[in-house]
Amino acid sequence: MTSIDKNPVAPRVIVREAAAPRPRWQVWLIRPEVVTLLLLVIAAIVATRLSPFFADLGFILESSTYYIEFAIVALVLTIVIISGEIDLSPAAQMALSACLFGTAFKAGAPIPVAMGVSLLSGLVMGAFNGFFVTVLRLPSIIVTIGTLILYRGLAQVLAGDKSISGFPGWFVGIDYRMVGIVPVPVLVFIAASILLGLFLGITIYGRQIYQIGTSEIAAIHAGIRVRRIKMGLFIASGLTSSIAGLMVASRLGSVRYDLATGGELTMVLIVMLGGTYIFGGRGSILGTFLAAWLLVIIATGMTVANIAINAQLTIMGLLLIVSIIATNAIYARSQR
Amino acid sequence: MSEIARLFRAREAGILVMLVLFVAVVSLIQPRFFSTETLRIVLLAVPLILVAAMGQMMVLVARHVDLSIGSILGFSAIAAGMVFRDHPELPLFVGFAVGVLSGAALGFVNGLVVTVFKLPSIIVTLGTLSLYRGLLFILSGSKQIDPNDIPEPLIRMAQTSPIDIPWIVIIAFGVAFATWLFLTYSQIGRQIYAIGSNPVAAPLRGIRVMPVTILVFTLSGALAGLAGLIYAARFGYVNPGITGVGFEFTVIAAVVIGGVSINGGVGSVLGTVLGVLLLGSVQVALPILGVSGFWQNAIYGGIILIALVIDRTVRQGGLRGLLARGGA
Amino acid sequence: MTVSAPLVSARGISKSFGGVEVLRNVDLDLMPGEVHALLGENGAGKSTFAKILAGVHRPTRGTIELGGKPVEIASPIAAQRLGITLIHQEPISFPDLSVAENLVIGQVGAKPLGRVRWAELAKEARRLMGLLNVPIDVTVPMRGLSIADQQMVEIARALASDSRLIIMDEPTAALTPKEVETLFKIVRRLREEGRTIIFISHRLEEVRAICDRVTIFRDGDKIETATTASLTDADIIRRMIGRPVADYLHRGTSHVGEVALSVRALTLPGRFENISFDIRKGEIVGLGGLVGAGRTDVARAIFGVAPATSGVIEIDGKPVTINEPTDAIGLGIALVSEDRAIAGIFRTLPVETNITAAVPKRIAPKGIIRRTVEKALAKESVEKLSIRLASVRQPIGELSGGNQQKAILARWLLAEPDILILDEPTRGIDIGVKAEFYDMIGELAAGGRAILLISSELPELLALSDRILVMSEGKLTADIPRAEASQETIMHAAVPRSGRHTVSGAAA
Amino acid sequence: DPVSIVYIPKNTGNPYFDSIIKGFEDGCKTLGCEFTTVAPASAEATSQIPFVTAQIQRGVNVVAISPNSPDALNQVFDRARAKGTIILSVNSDMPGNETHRDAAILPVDFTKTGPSQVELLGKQIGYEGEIAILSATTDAPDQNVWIAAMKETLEKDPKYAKMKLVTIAYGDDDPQKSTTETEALLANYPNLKGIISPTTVGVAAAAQVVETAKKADKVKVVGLGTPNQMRRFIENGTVEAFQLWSPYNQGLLAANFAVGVKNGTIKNEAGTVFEVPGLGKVTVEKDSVIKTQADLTTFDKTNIADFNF
Ligand SMILES: Nc1ncnc2c1ncn2[C@@H]1O[C@H](COP(=O)(O)OP(=O)(O)OP(=O)(O)O)[C@@H](O)[C@H]1O
Ligand SMILES: Nc1ncnc2c1ncn2[C@@H]1O[C@H](COP(=O)(O)OP(=O)(O)OP(=O)(O)O)[C@@H](O)[C@H]1O
Ligand SMILES: [Mg+2]
Ligand SMILES: [Mg+2]
Repeated sequence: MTSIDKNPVAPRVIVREAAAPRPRWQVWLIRPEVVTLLLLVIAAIVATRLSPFFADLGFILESSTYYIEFAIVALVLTIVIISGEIDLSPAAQMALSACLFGTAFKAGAPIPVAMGVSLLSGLVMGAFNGFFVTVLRLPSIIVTIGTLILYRGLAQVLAGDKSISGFPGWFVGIDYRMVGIVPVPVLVFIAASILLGLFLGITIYGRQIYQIGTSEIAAIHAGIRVRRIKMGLFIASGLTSSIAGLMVASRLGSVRYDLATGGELTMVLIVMLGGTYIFGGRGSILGTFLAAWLLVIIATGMTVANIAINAQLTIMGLLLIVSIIATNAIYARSQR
Repeated sequence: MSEIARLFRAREAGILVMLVLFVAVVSLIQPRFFSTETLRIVLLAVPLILVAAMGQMMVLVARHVDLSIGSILGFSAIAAGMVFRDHPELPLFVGFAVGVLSGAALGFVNGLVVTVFKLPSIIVTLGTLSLYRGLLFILSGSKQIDPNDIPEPLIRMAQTSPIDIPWIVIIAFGVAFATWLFLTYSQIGRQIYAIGSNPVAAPLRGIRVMPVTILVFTLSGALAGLAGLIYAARFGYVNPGITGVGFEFTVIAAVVIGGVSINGGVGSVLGTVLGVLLLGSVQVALPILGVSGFWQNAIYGGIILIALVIDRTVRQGGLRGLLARGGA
Repeated sequence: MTVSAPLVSARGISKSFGGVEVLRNVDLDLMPGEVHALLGENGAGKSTFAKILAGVHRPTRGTIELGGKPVEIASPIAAQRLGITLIHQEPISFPDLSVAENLVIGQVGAKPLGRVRWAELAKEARRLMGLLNVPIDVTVPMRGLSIADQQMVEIARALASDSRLIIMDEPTAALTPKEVETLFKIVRRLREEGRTIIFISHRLEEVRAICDRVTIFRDGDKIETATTASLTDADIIRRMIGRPVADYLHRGTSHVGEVALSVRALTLPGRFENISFDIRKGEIVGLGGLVGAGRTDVARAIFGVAPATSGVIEIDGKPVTINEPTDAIGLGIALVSEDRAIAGIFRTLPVETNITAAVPKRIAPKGIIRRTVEKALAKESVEKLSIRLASVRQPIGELSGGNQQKAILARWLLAEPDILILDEPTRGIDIGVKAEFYDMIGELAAGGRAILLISSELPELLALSDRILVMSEGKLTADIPRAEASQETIMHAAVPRSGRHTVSGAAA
Repeated sequence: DPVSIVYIPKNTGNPYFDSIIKGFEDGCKTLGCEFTTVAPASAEATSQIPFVTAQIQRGVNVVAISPNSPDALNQVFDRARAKGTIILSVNSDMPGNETHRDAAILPVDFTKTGPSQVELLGKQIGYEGEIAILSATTDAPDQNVWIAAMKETLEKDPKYAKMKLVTIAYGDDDPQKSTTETEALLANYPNLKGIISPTTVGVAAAAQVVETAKKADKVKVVGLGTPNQMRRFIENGTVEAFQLWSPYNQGLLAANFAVGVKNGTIKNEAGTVFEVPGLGKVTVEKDSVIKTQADLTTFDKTNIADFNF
C-alpha cells in the first residue's frame, strides 16, 4: 500500500475487509449431524411408545443385522458422494458377487477360494464403474443405474432364481456370532466407521476428497490426482459391496439373485439422512453412522409395532426427501 | 423444423441402423421372427413404454430425470381401476381422467420439490419412487384390481379398433405425434430444449425455468398415468405390488437408446420412437429366440451403457454429472 | 447534447456480493439518443452495474428511474418488458438450439403455446445477421460457433428486441476491426433512432469513435462522468487506475539467468498452434492478446490441465512430458489460473485448507495431516502476503476477491516453484491489492523465478514485463522487447488480421 | 391366555394369500385364538426375515408363513423354535430344509397336480395335438415337480399318446414377461392346441393373450388360477376350465392345527389324525406334511359363481 500512499493523486483506497465469520456456536450446532442425532433420539422415544416390545437392546442389535450390511456400504458411498460422484450399483454388486461366491462354492471351490472370487468380482465391478466415470467421463449417476441393472441381470443369468445354499456351518450365521451382546456384523460396522472416519478426517486423501467434491476443476489445478482417487473410490465401493454380499450370504446361509434388491435406496437414504451434501464436498462418516442407527430404529420400531409395510415405504420416501431438503437448507445457510 | 431435422438426423440414422441390424440378425437366426405376427406382437408391446418414454424424454431434455414413473404408473392404474371397480356405472373416460390426472398430480409434486428446493431430480424421484408406491398400497388397501373389474371396452382397446389396429397402439403413436408437435412448434417446447441446453443462460434469456420445469414433470406424470391405463387394458388387471415395478429402468433405457442426451438439450421424438421400437423388438425377440428371460435385465443394462458410450462419442460436450441437474 | 429529460437515472446504486461491496453509491443519468461509455479497470464494477440495469442482479441499495418513473427491475424478463437489453460480456447461448432460435428464444410477447414459425424465423434471422454482414447459416446449432460469432449473435439479438436501452458489455473484445466497424455503423443508426446505448470497452480509441459521454468507474466507485471530448486518454487512464501508469516502478531486467522454460512448436488444434518461446530465470515475460486469443489455453497446456497434442516443453534444457498438473508441479511449475472462482478456490473450505492444497507432502509427510504444520504454514502465508481475514479456519468464500487471489498465490508460493504462470492475476481485485501484487511479482522475479504473466491490461503488461509476447487467434504474433513495447505495438499484433477467430467451443 | 398366531404371506397385495388370511381369521374366530398378519412389500428372499424376528420379539406362539425362499429363513426359524415358537410353512414347503420348520400345510397332494392338469387339457382338445407349458421361473420348485409329473403322464399313459409337449416357456410370474412369452408361443407354434400354465400369473396372462389374439377356439388354456383372476375368461368363454385348491381351507386348517399342537390336543408327528370342522379328518404325514385336500378343485361355468377369492 505504501506505493500508493506516497502517491500525489492518491485515490481513496477501500480496504475490502472479509465478511465476519459465522459465530462458533453456529458452526458447531447448526450441522446436519446434529439434526440426525435429534431425529435418532425422537425416533427411539416414539418407537418405545409405539410398542412395548421395542425397548430391548438385544432385539434392536439383532434386528440391526438386517440393515447393517447396507450401512457398511453406505459408509463408502458417503465418501463417494462427498467426492461429487454417486454409486447406485452396490446392492446389485452385492447380489452378483454373492451369487459368484455361491456358484464357485457349488462348483467345488473351497470357501476361501469362493470368497476370493467374490472379492475379485467386487474389485472388477467397481473398476468397471470407475472406468466409465473417470476414463469415459460419463456421469456416475446414469452409469451406475446402467450397471445396477446389468449386475443384477448377470446375477440372474448366473444363478437363475435358484437359491444356492449348503455352505459349511462355520461360514453360516455371522450375525449370530456375538461379542458380548454385540453381533459381529455390528462390530464390523463400528470398526469400519472408525477407520473410514479417520481416513476422511485426518489423512491427506480424505482432505483431497473433500477438495475434489468442493470443486473438481480447482482440485485438478491444485495438482490433485482426481481421476486416480475417484477410480479408487469406485473400486473401494465395489470391494465393500462384495464383502457386504458375503456377509449376507453368511447371515442367510444361502444366496439368490434378488438378494439386497432395492438396497440402493436404503443406502442413499442412510447417506442423505446422515447429512451428506448431495452435490459433494460436505458430509461426514459420523452422520452416516448415526443415520444407520436412525434407520434401524425406525424400521425395527415400525415392524415390531406391526405397522403395515405401506406406511413404512411411505415414511422412507418422505424421510429421504425431507432429509435432503433439510441438509440443503442448512448448507445454504453456511454458504457464502 | 428443417432445423430440427438437421440437428438430429445423424442420431436417428444411427438408431435406425441399429434397429434394422437387430431385426436382420434375429431374423437370420430365427426366420420366424420376420413376420407380420411378430410385428403385431411388437406393436402391442411398445405402447406402454412409448407413452411413458415421451414424458421421460422431455424430462431428460430439460436436464432432469424421473425415476418415479413406475410408481406413478402403478398409482394411476390403481386409482383408475378403483373407479372402474367401485363405480361401474360411470363412463370409461372418467376412469381415464382419474388415471391421467392423478399421474399429473404426482408428477407436479416431483417438479415442485425439484424446483422449489433446487434439489437433484434423481434423488427426489428416487424418494418419490418409494413414497408413491407406499401411497398406492395405502390407496388400494393392498387389494388387486381383478380382471372382471376392468371394463370390457378398456380391455378391447388393447385388441381392436375400427381400423383393426388396437386402440392403445393408435393412442401411443398419437401421443408421440402430439409430443413432436408440442416440442417442435410451441414456444414452451423450444424453451424446454433451451433450459436443458444451458440452464444458467435460460433465466437470463427471460425463460421462466421453474414453471416450465414443473410442467415437464407434470406431463411426464400424466403420461405415466396414461401408461397405467394402457397397462390395465393390456394385462387386464392391476396389482399394487407388481404393476410398474422396475418400469422406470425400461423406459430410461428406451429413451437413452433413442439418442436423448442425459446432458439435456438433445433428443427427438423420432429417435425416442425408434429407441422404443428397438427395445420392444428385443423384448419380443428373446422368447422367440428361446433365450432365457433371465437375460433380459443384463441385456437392458448392457444396452444402456452402450447407448451412453455412443452418446459420449457422438457429442464431445463436457459431460457433467446428473447430480448437477436441478440443483444450483 | 440534448437537454431532454434523462431516459434512465440511477441514484445511489450499491451492490455487495457476500459482504464484499463492489459498487458504491453510483449515480448515473443516461440521455435518450446518447452512446454512453463505461470505463474502468477489470473488476471496477462496470458489468455489475450493467447487470443491475438488466435485472440480472438486484442492487443492495439505490433507486432506478426509467423515463421519470421509479422502476423495480426484478428480473431479466422485467428488464425486457421495460425495453432494456444487455449484451453480456461473455456471450451466452443455447448450444443445442439453432442460431435463429438463439436470436428469439424467450423474447417477451411470445405466447407460451404460440407456434414457432420456422420459415419466417429463419428469414428474420438471416436479415439480422445480414445487417451485421455475418455470413453464417442461421439453421445450424449454436454449438461450435467462434466466440466472435457468438458475440455477433448476441448483438443481433439485441437488435431484434427493439429496446430503448441497449447495454453492450465489451462487445468488441473478440471482434475484428472490420466487425467493429459494422457494429459502429449499427450503433450510430440506433442512436439516430433515439435509443440509448451503454458501451463498455477497455479500448479508448473505440470509445472516442462512438461515445458521446464517458463514465469512469474505479473499484466500485463512480469517479466521473464527462463528455468524451473533454478528457484526454491520459486523464481517463489516470482516473481509471488512480495514478499515472509510469508510477509502477519496474524492477529492471537486472539479473536474468539462463533459460528455465522453453516451449517449442506447441500445438492444440482449434486452440493454438506452433507456439515457441523461452523464459529465463528472473525474467518476467508478458503475454498479451484479446480475449479468446488462446493465452489461457497455452498456460493450461504447459501446466498439463489440457496438454498440447504436439510440441516440446523443455525445463532447464531437458525435455519433459507433462500429462497432468501433478507432473507440472513436480517439475516446479505453478499456475495461478484466470478463473479464480472455478479453477482456484475451494469456496466452502477453510482458508488454510485452500492455502496448503498444493503441498500435500509438506502438511502430511506420512499421509496423516499434521494440523500444527498446516496451521503454521497458513498463518505464515497470511502474514507474508498480508491476507485480510478473520481466521484461517473461515471459508475462503467469505473473503474478498483480492484476498482470495492472494490465498491462491500463497498456495503456489508454498510449492516453491521455479516457473510461475500468472493468468490474469489481478482480474477483479481492488487497486490496493493490485499494487501489492505488482510488488510481489517483481520480488518473485528478483528471487530468480521465471514468470509468464498473462494479462489483458496493457498498462500492467507494459509496467511489469521484461519482454512481451502477443497472441492472436491461437498464434504467437509478436515478441516485443521492453524497449519497443507500447500499447500500439501490442494492439497491432493482437488484433486478428485474417478475419474470424478460430477458437471455438461453447461459452456456457 | 389364548394362542396367538401370525401369518406372513410372500408379499402384500397378493389376492391369493388374502383368502388364506380369511381362513385363518374364521378359524381363530371359532377357536378363540389371536390372529394377526404382516407382509413384506416384495417377495424377495430376505424380505420376511425382519418380520419373523419382530414376531418372536412380540412373543407370538405360532408363526405361519409362506416362505419366499426354501432356505434363506433357516437361521431365523431355528432361533424362533429355540424360543418355543411354532413355525408352520403354509401353501408351500421348504424342500430339503424340512428340519427348520415344525410342519407344512400344503394345499393338495402335489403328485396329483400334474396328471389332473394334463387330463383337464386333454379333455378339451380331444387328447390330440401340440401343447405347451407356461411356467413361473425355471427354478420354481413346486412348478418343476408338477411339470415333471406332467411329462411322465404324457409319456407313460397311452391315453395321452397323441398329445405332444412342444416346449416349456417361463414367464417368471411377471405379467409383462408371461404375456410376451405366450405371444411367442403362438408365433412359434402356429398349430398349438393348448397351453398349461400351473401358476396364477401365467394362466391369467395366457388367457389374456389368447383372447387378444382371438384364438380362444384354436388354443385352449388351462392351469392353476384364482376364480377372481379367471372369472372374466370363464364367463366370456376364453377359458373353459382351470383348477386350484382352496387357499381358504389352508388357513382354516393351519389355525386348527396350530392351536391343537399348542394346547397339546394334536401331536405333531406322522400318523396323527385330527378333525377340522368343515374339512373332516386330516392326517399328519411323513415330515409333518399336512395336505388340505386330496384332489384339485376344477372351476368352470357351472361353479365359478360360488367362489370369491
Ligand atoms: N457474482 C459475483 N459474485 C461475487 N463477486 C462478483 C460477482 N460478479 C462480480 N463480482 C466482483 O465484483 C467486482 C466487479 O466485477 P465486474 O464484472 O462488474 O467488473 P468489470 O468492471 O465488469 O470488470 P471487467 O472489465 O473485467 O469486465 C469484481 O471484484 C468481481 O470479482
Ligand atoms: N469459443 C470458445 N468457447 C468457449 N470457451 C472458450 C472459447 N474460446 C476460449 N475459451 C475459453 O475461454 C478462456 C479464455 O480464452 P483463451 O484461453 O482461448 O484466450 P485468452 O487469451 O486466454 O482469453 P482471456 O483473455 O479470456 O484469458 C479459456 O479457458 C478458453 O478455453
Ligand atoms: Mg465486465
Ligand atoms: Mg485467459
